Amino acid sequence: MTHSIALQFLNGLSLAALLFLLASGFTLTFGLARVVNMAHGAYYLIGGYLGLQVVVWTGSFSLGVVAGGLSVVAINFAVDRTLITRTKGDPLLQVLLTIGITYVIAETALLIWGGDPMRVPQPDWARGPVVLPGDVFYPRYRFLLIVLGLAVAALLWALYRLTPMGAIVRAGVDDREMTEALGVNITLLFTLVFALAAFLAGASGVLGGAFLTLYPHAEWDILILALVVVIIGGLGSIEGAMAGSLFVGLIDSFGRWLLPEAAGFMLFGPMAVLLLLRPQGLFGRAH
Amino acid sequence: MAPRDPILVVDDIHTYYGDSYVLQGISLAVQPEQVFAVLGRNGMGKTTLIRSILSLTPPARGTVRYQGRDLTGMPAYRIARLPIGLVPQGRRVFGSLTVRENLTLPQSALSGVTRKPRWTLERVYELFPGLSERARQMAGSLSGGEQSMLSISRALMRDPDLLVMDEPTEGLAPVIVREIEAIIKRLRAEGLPVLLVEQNYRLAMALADEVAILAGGKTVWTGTPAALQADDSARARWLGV
Amino acid sequence: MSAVLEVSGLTKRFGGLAAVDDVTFQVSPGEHCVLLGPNGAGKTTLFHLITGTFPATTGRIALFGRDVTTMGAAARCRLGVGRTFQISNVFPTLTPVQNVLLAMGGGHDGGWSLFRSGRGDRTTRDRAEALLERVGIAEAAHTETASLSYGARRQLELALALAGEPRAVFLDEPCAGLSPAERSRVVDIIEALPESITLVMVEHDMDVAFQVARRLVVMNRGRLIADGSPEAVRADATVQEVYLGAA
Amino acid sequence: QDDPIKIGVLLPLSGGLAASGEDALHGFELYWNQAGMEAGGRPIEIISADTSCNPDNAINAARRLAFNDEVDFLVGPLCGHEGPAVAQVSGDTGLPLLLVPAAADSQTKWDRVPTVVRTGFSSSQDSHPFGEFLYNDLGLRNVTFVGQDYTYGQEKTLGAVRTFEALGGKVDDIIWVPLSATDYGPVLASVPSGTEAVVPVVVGAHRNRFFETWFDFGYDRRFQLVGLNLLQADALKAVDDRAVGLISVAQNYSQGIDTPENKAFIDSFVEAYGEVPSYFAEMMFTTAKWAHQAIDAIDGDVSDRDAFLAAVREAEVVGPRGPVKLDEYDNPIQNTYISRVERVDHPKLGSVLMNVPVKTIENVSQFWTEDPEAFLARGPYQR
Amino acid sequence: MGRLILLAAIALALATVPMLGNPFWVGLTMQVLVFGLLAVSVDFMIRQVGLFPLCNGAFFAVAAYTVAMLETGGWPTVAAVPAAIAAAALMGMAFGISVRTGGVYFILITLAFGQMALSVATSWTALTGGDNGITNIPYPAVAGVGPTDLSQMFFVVLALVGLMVLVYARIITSQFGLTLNGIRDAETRMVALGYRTVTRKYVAFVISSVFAGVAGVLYAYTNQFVSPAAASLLVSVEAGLMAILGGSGTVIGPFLGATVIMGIRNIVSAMVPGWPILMGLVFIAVVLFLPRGLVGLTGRIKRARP
Ligand SMILES: Nc1ncnc2c1ncn2[C@@H]1O[C@H](COP(=O)(O)OP(=O)(O)OP(=O)(O)O)[C@@H](O)[C@H]1O
Ligand SMILES: Nc1ncnc2c1ncn2[C@@H]1O[C@H](COP(=O)(O)OP(=O)(O)OP(=O)(O)O)[C@@H](O)[C@H]1O
Ligand SMILES: [Mg+2]
Ligand SMILES: [Mg+2]
Repeated sequence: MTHSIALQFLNGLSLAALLFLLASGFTLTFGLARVVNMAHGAYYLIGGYLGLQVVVWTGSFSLGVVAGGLSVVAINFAVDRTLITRTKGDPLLQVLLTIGITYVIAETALLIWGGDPMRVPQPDWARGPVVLPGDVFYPRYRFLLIVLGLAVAALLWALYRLTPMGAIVRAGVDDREMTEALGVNITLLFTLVFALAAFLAGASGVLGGAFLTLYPHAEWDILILALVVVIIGGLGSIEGAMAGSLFVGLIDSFGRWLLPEAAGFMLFGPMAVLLLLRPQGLFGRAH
Repeated sequence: MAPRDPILVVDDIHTYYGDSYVLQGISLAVQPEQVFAVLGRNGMGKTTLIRSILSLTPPARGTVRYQGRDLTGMPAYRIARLPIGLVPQGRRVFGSLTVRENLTLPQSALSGVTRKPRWTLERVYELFPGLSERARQMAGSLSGGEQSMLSISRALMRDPDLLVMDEPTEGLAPVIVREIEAIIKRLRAEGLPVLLVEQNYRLAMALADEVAILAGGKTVWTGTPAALQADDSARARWLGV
Repeated sequence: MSAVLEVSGLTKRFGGLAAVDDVTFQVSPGEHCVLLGPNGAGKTTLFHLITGTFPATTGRIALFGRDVTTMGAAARCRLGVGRTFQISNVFPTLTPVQNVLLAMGGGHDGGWSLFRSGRGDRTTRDRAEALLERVGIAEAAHTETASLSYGARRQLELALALAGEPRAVFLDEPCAGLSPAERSRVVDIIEALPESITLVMVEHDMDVAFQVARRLVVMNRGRLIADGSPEAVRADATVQEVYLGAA
Repeated sequence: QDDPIKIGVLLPLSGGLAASGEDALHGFELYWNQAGMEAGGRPIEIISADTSCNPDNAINAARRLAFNDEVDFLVGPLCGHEGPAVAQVSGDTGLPLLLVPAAADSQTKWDRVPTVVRTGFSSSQDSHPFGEFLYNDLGLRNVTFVGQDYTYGQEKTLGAVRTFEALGGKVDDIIWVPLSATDYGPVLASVPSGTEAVVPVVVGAHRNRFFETWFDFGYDRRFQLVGLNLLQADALKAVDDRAVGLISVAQNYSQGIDTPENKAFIDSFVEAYGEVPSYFAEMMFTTAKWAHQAIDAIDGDVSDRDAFLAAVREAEVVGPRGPVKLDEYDNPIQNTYISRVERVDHPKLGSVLMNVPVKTIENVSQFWTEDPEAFLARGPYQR
Repeated sequence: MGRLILLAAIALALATVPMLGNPFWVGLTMQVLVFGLLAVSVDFMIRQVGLFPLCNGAFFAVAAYTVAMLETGGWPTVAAVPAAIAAAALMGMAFGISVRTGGVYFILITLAFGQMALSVATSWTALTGGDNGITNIPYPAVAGVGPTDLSQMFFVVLALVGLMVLVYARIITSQFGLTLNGIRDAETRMVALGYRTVTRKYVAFVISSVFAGVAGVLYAYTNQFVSPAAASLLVSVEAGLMAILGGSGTVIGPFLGATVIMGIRNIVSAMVPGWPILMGLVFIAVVLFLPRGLVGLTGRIKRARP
């Protein structure tokens, strides 16, 4: 019993770590620039595939993660400059546009990599189970993912809360024009933030592809989870993304274990209840 | 005092919001160490003038020169770094930042400060003690007047060489208005030029070295406060006082 | 006749701060009362409590003789309360006429018809336009409100407070941001209000305040510190010190 | 007559199942190319339409083939839930439909349409012998099933559960996994510890996810893994030698069938498309051959739809999967192959993983050994 | 008035479709009408209330399933249709609590409700036929009278959708519609003006569910089968996209959008491999060149003329 609980807890954490990497980028772009980027799921997918390609060519997993991230940074830069700016902040247009981008990216990926599920090969140093006290077997890879998730969370939190950059970025959300009128090159700053978010999305595609596999439609599956994370935690809040991914990760793993029959309700039921009690999410601010 | 080059020159600017033609040829010049007041009834284009100068709504035609430099086509953040401080209409404090964060923001590295600022937190708190009591409160929950004080302080923290104020005393209690009056006088004495839009006629008269009146997007009257005081018909016609 | 507004022991705390602190006072029918006080004294908060924007921490509020302490904002409005917001709160994508039409229907939670036209009938529309004329933005009556200047939006704000024909109006700095010409128009409107309408107003422009007020109430740090005729209050030493400043 | 016979093929050519759809289409085209694009003395024209695995699209696509392209008969669709939609168009228009690979049990049992003939398989058809295989051949007594929670998964799983239990086996648990599940960690952690073997019935990308999670967590050291629907040819592409020796799937086809028909099929497919065909390709290949025989039997006069359908019903075909003929309910009687993964050397592809039959059960009916009436009276497999 | 004439002209033009004598076109046009109506139900929330619901597919599906189950279970149309619309409305009343939230939160909570409905449709096999759905739904018939073939069915659908469009046009310009616009713009002000805003949003939500329900009823009768695909997230998302693509806030827009999306799905898909790319490009192009949707095209043409 305790054995299973420990295992499910770790499972929840590892899914949470992946979701956090993806959702923190989404929350940054929405929270900061008020851009609803539905293409985030497609970024995950294409980052994963490109990273996979690099891993296959070079044999280096780390290189693949970086390449997956950077390629999405490039894609996002082009998309943002040529397309998203043209929506002038209208969320309806952003939704239409970024879903359009998702279609294009996902279908292109399908043409290039085909529809068979693919897995990013895990590096040798992360393969196989580690044995924990109490004879619990747990995959080393997922262990490392949890550690990475924690590290990135700490880093982002510090960046957001402790450095002036965080304050400026939040100011930019409140009133972009005024921030600029105080001498901040907000366009550049947002470009950097977008790049960071895009990098996280692309890199998490590679990281996720190594245990959840990459396949057509993964972009929607993962996007929905990321959205749930962000909404539960509260949009635009890094703390929220952390709490939200823990919530989703743990609910998913314990729910599947304890109440597999109700899987359809497991994730969305608690989310609906939570939102009705606290419409702005756990860490969101009521306006 | 020997005539010097004006610090800010606005030369025949025309500004549109989409299709609506708001500024229809405005010219003015602000001299160094001068308080230049812009008056006019509601909707005459005062705020638009300020937005045009700071490139927030760039004029379609005409030029703005600051210290001899043409500001045409310069992005707003570069103009702010000249440095020019802005107190916008409606205060526009950053509601989800604390008071303190609002104040330190203009001096953070990303805002492009290049010299040691003359204004510090201490100096600003000294000016508005009410703010120092609320340093860790979210600016969005400040009272209207407190927000005004914060907005003025934030502009000062930008350490400006020119201060642009759009109705800074709106919603301030008379005591504070008097304080602001004193502050602007002091700043002017320290050599800081101020471009001031103000609905408080008494205050504008007390502070201004020169006055321009806008109506229908045009400059309809310019001169000294004394001349305006004497021109009853202009006052009645353009300002309703 | 009983008081229009009765506030007793009213307190609102934000964390450690008592923004409104044990306030008790009454306003009689037809009274024109101006609320003064330094910035941050708690005036707007008091208005929010009276109109029901948020609940009081402790204390009791009665409007028109009814205890409304736990009643929501909409319900209080339907009792006959009109208000303006210190920071303009109008409908940006609608025209001023539509703004006013909405304000006219709100007093009885009207406008439920799915089939009657939202443009209103001739007479309602005329009344709406007349009101806009009265506050001075008739020429912009049919443009989108978002493109109005700051001052024009303040004037619309006033129109919204009056449109529902309230029995009591609460105006939070209606003249802020207005030019002197528009200010005197607002004063005229207020003076022309029917005797039966009770008015409570926050205003920092002393000229306006003294012109309108038949009674002055002064707050400081959440508490009432003076209450009386304009002359008496103006002479009060504390008021001079904390609010007016030594002239 | 030399105007062509038009065959309308309904498959998902975009979206998540595009790869399977394409593979199926390849199998179909391969046959006709080998047959010289001709049957019953008339040229063959193949008109394919994309269903994106969505019944609404499928119904429109079927109507378009029927009315705009005026095809002579329909072949497809792939996804189980598109089957009823397309069958309905067939019933409405009288256009014959060779139902393949869509596998929903009900279409050859409770919801038959007179113009629809199945040339693929029914979901639970191969599960019945598999359940007995678990008990008799592997000697298992306590197993846990992991079933995909939708119609195909339920039918496939519960078919095996029934025959396994009938012999006295005990099912410790059936873990139903919704199609939306992303992570198999939690699923596998709930396998009861006393169980001997785990039998997965998972589809699509779930197959590889299941496989990876199984080994990542070291379950291979704790339980036996017996795949009922786990590693078909397409899923083998993304796994490594850990799979070697696993029972991977029970189905009406296995790449390693040792017959001349199958060898020739595999070789020509690899030749044409550079990869091993999946069961989708085989099913379409045999369907094409089947149609060919029927068209020949009626001398190419497919405009007589009743005659065409009768010819299809009478045909006995030998495909790569072995001999096939229809039962009275229009469902194929054919072999079931229980496969194991092996590494084999292929002359063209080099060393590859392939499914090889470990046990062949011949002439399996969709009702297994039961009386059809009794089977039908029991109703569909539902959880 | 001019608009009425335009609508009548469109209806008249559509009435000629069955004369083409090709059931494919008739069937496709019916689907455009049905999904256009669903898009209208979504656009009502998007434009008038300022909330983007992702659960209208669930209302659509619950109505369609109700019709399917009752009609195949031998109930008469006069009972099945009201029951189906009532089912959609009831579900709307239940999901309606989501109007307590706003913005992106609303999108997500309605997504959650929609996904829950979908999981019922796929796993409760005994009731819904699971993944395979329910087939062989007969055409509607009132007292034995009803359409007997596709083109008669077409006219029934055309008439009903036309009626719903007229009702819709009336609602959005009604007093109630104006108060919804007020809530969209400044809810706190509406409250301060005395309106019960949450109740109004709730009512709007239920109206939207009824429109979606009517669309679902028509869907069941025209397609003659229902499967969980009707409840999928994609249905809700695409309904919204149809509205935005065609021109949100207009009556015709959702139908234009439905025409384009259904056209790409069912006609272009046969000609272009990888057609979803094309669909994506159309979305992108609309944002870039016609931010007000396809109806913005007429404005452009007018302006281009001197
Ligand atoms: N965003 C906008 N779009 C369109 N028109 C605008 C916009 N902002 C302002 N206007 C119009 O431009 C004109 C000038 O507005 P502006 O805000 O500059 O006036 P102002 O003199 O500052 O008035 P106030 O004293 O009320 O602040 C007004 O007629 C106003 O309606
Ligand atoms: N949500 C809140 N959280 C914390 N403090 C608050 C909050 N709202 C208001 N306050 C504080 O309560 C005090 C009273 O605010 P209020 O807005 O009522 O002042 P006011 O009298 O209207 O001032 P002004 O004349 O400047 O508008 C202020 O000091 C303000 O900072
Ligand atoms: Mg202004
Ligand atoms: Mg106030």
